[in-house]
Amino acid sequence: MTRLPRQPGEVIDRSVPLRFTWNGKATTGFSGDTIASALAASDTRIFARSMKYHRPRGLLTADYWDPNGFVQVGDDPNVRSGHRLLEAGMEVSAQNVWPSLDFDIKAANGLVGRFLTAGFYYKTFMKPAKLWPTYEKVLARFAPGGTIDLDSPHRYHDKRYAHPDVVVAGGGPAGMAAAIAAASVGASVMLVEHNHHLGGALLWGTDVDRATGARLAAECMTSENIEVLLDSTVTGRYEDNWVAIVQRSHPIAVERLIKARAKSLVVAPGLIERPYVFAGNDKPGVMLSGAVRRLVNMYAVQPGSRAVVFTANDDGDQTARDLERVGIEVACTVDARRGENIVAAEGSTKSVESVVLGDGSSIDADLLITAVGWTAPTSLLNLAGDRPAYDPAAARFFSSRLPDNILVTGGLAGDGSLDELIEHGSATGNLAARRALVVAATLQKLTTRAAPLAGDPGEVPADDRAPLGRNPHPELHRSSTHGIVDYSEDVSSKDLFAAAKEGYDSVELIKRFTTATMGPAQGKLETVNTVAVLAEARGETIADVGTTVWRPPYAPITLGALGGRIFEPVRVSTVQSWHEAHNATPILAGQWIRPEHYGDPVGEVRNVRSGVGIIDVTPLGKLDLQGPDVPKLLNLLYTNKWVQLPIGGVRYGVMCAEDGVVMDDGVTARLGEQHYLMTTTSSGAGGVWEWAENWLQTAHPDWRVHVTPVTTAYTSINVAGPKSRELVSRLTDIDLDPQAFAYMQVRTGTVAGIDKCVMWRIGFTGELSYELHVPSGFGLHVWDTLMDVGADLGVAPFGLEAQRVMRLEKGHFIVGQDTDGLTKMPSVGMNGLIKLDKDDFSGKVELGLALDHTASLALPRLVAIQTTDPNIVPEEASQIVRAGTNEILGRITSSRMSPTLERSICLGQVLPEAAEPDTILTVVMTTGERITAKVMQHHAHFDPEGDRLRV
Amino acid sequence: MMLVPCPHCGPRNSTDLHYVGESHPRPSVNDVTAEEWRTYLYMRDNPAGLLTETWYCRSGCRQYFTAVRNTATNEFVNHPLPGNRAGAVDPSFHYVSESKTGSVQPTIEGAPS
Amino acid sequence: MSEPATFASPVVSIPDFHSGMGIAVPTLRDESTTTKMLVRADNDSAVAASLGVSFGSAILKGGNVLVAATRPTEWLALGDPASVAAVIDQLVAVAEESGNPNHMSTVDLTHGRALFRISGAAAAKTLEKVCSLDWADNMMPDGAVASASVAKVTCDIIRNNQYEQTSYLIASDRSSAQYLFDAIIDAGAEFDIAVV
Amino acid sequence: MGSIRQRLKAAQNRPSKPARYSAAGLLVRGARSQEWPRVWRSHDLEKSYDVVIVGGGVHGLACAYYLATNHGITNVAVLEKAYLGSGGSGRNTAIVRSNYLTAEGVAFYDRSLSLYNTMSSDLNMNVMFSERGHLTLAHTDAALRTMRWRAEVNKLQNIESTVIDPSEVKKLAPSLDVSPNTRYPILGALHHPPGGTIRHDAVVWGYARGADHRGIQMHQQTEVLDIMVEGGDGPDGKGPGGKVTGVRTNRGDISTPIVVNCTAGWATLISDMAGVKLPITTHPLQAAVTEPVKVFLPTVVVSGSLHVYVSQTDRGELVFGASVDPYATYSMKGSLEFTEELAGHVLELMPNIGRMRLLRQWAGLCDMTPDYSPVMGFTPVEGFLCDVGWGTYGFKAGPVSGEQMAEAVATQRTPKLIEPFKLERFEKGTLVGEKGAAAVGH
Repeated sequence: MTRLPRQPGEVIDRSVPLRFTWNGKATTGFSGDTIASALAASDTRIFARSMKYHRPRGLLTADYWDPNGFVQVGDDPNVRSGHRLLEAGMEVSAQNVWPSLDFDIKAANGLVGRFLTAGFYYKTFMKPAKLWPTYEKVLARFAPGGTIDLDSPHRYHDKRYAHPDVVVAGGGPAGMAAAIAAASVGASVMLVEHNHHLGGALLWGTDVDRATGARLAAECMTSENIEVLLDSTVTGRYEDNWVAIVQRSHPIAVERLIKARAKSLVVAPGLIERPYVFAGNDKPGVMLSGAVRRLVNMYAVQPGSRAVVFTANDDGDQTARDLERVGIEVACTVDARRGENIVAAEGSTKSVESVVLGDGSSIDADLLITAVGWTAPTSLLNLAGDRPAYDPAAARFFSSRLPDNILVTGGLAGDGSLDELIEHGSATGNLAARRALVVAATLQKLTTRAAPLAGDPGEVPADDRAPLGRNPHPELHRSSTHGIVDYSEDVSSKDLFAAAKEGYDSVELIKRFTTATMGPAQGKLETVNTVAVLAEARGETIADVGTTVWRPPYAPITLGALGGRIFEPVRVSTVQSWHEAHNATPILAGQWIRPEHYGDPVGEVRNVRSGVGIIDVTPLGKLDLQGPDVPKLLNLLYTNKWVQLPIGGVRYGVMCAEDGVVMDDGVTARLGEQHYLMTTTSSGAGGVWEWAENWLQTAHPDWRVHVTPVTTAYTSINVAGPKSRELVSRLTDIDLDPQAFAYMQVRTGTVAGIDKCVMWRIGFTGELSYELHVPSGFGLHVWDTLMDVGADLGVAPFGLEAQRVMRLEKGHFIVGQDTDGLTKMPSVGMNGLIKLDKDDFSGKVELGLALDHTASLALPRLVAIQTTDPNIVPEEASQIVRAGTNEILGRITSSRMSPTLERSICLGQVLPEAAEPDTILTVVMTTGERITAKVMQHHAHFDPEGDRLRV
Repeated sequence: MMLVPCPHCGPRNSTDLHYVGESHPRPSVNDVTAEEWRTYLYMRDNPAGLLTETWYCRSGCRQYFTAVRNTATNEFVNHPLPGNRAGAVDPSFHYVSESKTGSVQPTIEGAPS
Repeated sequence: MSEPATFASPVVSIPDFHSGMGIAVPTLRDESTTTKMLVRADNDSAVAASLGVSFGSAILKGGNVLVAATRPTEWLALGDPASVAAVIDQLVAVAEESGNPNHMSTVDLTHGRALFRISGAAAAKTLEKVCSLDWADNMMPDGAVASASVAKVTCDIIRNNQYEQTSYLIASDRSSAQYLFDAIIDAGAEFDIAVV
Repeated sequence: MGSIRQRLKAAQNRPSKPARYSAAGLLVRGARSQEWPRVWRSHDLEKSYDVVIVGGGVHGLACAYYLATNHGITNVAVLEKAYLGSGGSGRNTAIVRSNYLTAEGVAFYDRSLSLYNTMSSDLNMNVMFSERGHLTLAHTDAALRTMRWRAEVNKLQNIESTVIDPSEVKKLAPSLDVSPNTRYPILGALHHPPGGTIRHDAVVWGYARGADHRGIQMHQQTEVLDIMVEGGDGPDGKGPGGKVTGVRTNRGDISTPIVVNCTAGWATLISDMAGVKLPITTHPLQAAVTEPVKVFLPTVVVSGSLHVYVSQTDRGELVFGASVDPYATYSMKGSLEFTEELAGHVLELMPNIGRMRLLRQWAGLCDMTPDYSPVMGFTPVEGFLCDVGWGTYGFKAGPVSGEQMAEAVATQRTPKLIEPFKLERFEKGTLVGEKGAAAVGH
């Protein structure tokens, strides 16, 4: 093919040549060319090889949907060459060819094609079974598609939300008219056009077509109410008109996803021309009329030198006129409306050389053009629950039922002159806008924060449009010969017949069995012919067979665009900058970034046990509780009793879900007459808040309790160790005398000059400790001050790891680590905290049943465990088995080497039979080695009486 | 994305909310049998039709409310009420979801319609 | 002893970037030092009546305290410490006078929340990249209050125009502030957002 | 009971002569242009069957197949309201594995995996079982602990399952970003070499073909409208204490003493017809597939924290799944947010594949239970059996469920392997501990 003289409708800029490479060879095109048009203009005839038989393939539709037009561009696989605009320096190569496009070894498959019927692989490669993996590797070699470059950088993608009144999908004449009409009644409109120019089929039409298109396009581009999105596609229409739009050309991002809540959606994608099934229909040189008209009129490319035109409609006729206009010989026009037909394209595998007609005659030609009708791309309508119905008179599907917020115009709605299409588009846009304005008013009325609506939203306007007509069109799907139905999947009509005869005779089964319509075009070209061939095989009509369901997206969308800028919030405490400056090793705990340790967790433990350490425990969940009914709420949430907690007191509690499973634990302090501060686990903070609100809002709306999360209102610092009292006393006005401020008490006062600090004496580490809750804006100041004034005491920070070791030394369980999704409260050894004499609490019924003797016997128990060999630390999750067997009796839930005891210590869950103190357990190490260990008397390995806490 | 009619905020994207599940009255914990309790805990109606359910407006007003939704069409059939009270089906409920205005029933493809 | 204590903002680093500072440029300002007092009371209480604003709206009280009804039964009072304290004192008096002081409580969230202000003609365009709310004037008029996810952080958002210019206040949990600040800047880069 | 068993024993066996699938067969038929016989036949609905199976997916068809092959019971109808395999069987992501957390789960799925292993030759249909290994990534210490827990339980039952470190992960799946500085660093993974993928439709067709050859009738486009029950406590004689007498369909009534409910997401609608309450809610599970590219991901990769699983087919497509949708619904419309979350998370794992394009998304319906374990076997209504509550694990369990349910029907006793999954456990409060591993999905 070569470039024609300047064409009146050409979109290329001949003054801007662009150099690129095709399979490594330097080639040139023009600005405005697609990759395909540039290649075609430089005499490229073979673009790809087919998936299964590796037959040479040339352009078929020369647009986005061309099944033969896939190329690799740099590190971008599966680029639609009929759509992607040429850029200077592009490295374009053919895909799915080995060793080269022109000489392809796998094409040998073509010779044995008769044996490789659809689904052949289900019937073979079964024996010997050992060889299947080898067969599988061979099959995988035939995987179509381009190549992913695993070194390719992650590019910047973007997303935005939008709330337009009307989204118009499709910028052809009807779509443009709809957008203009909607905008003119005050609606905000997004006009989304798949291609690079507004105009649709007008772009390759007559002078009048192009002039009309240009006028409408100019109006759209200049309207204040219309946002025109070119090279963009409405890829999906989800519930309540949640419309996904992918914007492929955007200055700041490779692709941008727009999520639009459209009040009305106008669907006007036009029609997609359908191939014809006959022998040789995939030879290079067989093209659809649209491809030829695009190439000739938009890109001034000569698609061949001598053509046969098989036409059933005006588009085919116009194609013949276009060819004649540019001087390409039309050897023969075969008119389906006169009952004429074509039966085969003959020639080499690389090109059409002649065309066999229905009467048996043969005509030499290197170009065979078919114009046999259209597929209605009803994808967006399907997503709204539509089931398109087939109209045999018009030879295509039409929508049958749609919600009010979707309107169809253009070719999807019917046929008509250009004026009639524009008029229908206009009426559709007007109706869409009027309906949208009702929805907008309804939304405004229902939305509390919105401006008050003057008047009533009104009724949804009825559909008052004059419908488009439907032109009669012959039903042309398959000639008397067999040919390719699905080009991407290499499925022929013969395959479909065979599959139907074998029993895969419903549209979904045949699709699954043959993979027809499963390729990159997702049936845009293939579905109707597949259905037609199946109908033929079943001796039924297309309407009987029905169609397959189109699934989103309408056009493929990159993972990058869908992922967008990835929002992954992270949370840090006020002291984080200090931690970073002091080489803390970070650990991610949910959204929080926390210090795991500062280089020497063992040293950190020893420092706390012997002197004083400070840890940033800000992520600890904190809830401010106020009101006269707080004790009622606490009684309901915790299993123990809360009515008599004095002001200044702190109490520990466990929360269970209604099934009795432990869900959280923590301490709650009473700060004032009606004022409490609750702590939760770090990961449980959000859940406990919602849990409390759920009880208050749904079960006890009469209770007067206000719950406010204050987790990060405070920077929380635990000062722990025998010298902690000395350290804290240097910077607070609170009386720390053990008589005045005992274990499990709370005080408020000033710390390091900061007022309104809350301080309580508790001891997760097992040491004398003060937990300071400091208003966050001063958290770093207090931390710095502690480090400064405690320097002589040897104060040092400690991280999460040291805290974990110390809590394990003390035998404190961690919810979610030492318990699991089925651990009921009696398993953790705190039956004393279950108060069944309370009127009600969450989990009461199940805990009552669990405490029943027989039931509780079956529950596993949490016990402290020490290995016989003190130097062996079994990994967490090591299993505990019955000696000499593989029967599981439990597992190690926590384990560490204790720097304090200088031996291995564990917590574990075991069945009751193995839970008695001094039971010798068999622990299976992850290496498989079996060791012994002993169940301990107390959960606490260290200081079981808690003397160190109470000093 | 489904719009959920929050009784306080107005229509919100379903991802703004947390689905709590079917609403069932909690039995009195002091005179319930194990069987009744576990029926409450575990058994579900799971209808393909009207379902009374609890939502929590997590990114919005942070209120729990009780809605009645048709699980076959995802259509909400009344103004949800705060807390655990369920309202009756309200034919005049004027809402923006499309299922109100179209008669689109979900079906599995290939099934008799 | 270390330095005298000053309130530390949760935003500790401001990215280095160029901004055009054009007229339509959105601006982002960290106002986290603002006093933020949360008021809780029943909707039908004397306190609620005295606040004079219900869920979804904000009003200016006492001249310079912005009171936003952020949730049913919840209000956020923003301003300088003395003015906010004055408003709270007045509410406490109303509650006591009503004979039902139990219906009201307050929590100081000055330290618990970060507060950003994003202003300018392109503020809404920036926000629509990180938040699904409809920012149109009729859906989010001046004085409107909403809670919503902003870049996956739940925030209270108040439309609070300044000098007849579009402006929004965004309050988030303090610990997420740096992340959120960065996410908004990234969203606004397309419009040459400026930090002021 | 006695009468049922006698009838089952008297069941007639009607063998037919199937055409064997083989390479030679392909050659001969290819050379002679000869057609293959129908993979299964269609029939008129008969007045009565010994067993009626509701649901023509993997579970229902496997149950039918094993009733015939293992127990000689062939007077069986499988009723399918759409086409065979139209539900979850044809919508899942075709991953199989046995590295579960509980001893019960491991034993059960191990049996399923071994049936899958020999399925191609057992059914004389290549189901393309690709034993490519299965990686479950751990991004947190807690997840790593759960992986180790699973590995240790698995090892005790001789299941190949080990915890591996990031460098070994990288060797098995070079496209994964195992650097420590990501938002969700890969700290390790549970590696399960026997896991893999399979061609789900072929499993459906293979069982259907096998059942057909043995005289079992599959009825497509046949919807169950009601189940007739006599003598029960509930309205119309339904409910506990009752006894199944028949089934009403859109094609007529059938009398039968035994109905097996294999309807996954529709399970409660069918059990309601018999008056049996189930602890099940229906949630969609979505999946998606990309355009093909040359194969680069040789193994199945799952991330529980990121709610995503991915494998690459031999055709080169990436197949993705995630966790079930958050709210109960029977709508299978699918959502955009699913694909957004999915893509975001996949790109966290494999940041270099942003140029790949999502081609198609779809949804199936899952029957979720409170303990992520199924409800199998007998119910308080005599003759009404359930094989439901599969949630997201149904496909993996298809063969063993069919085998065990067939045994339950034939022997009228609960087989040991499914003892833990009885409906009664909810009344007794003895739930199965698979919930502990539930967060890590597939």
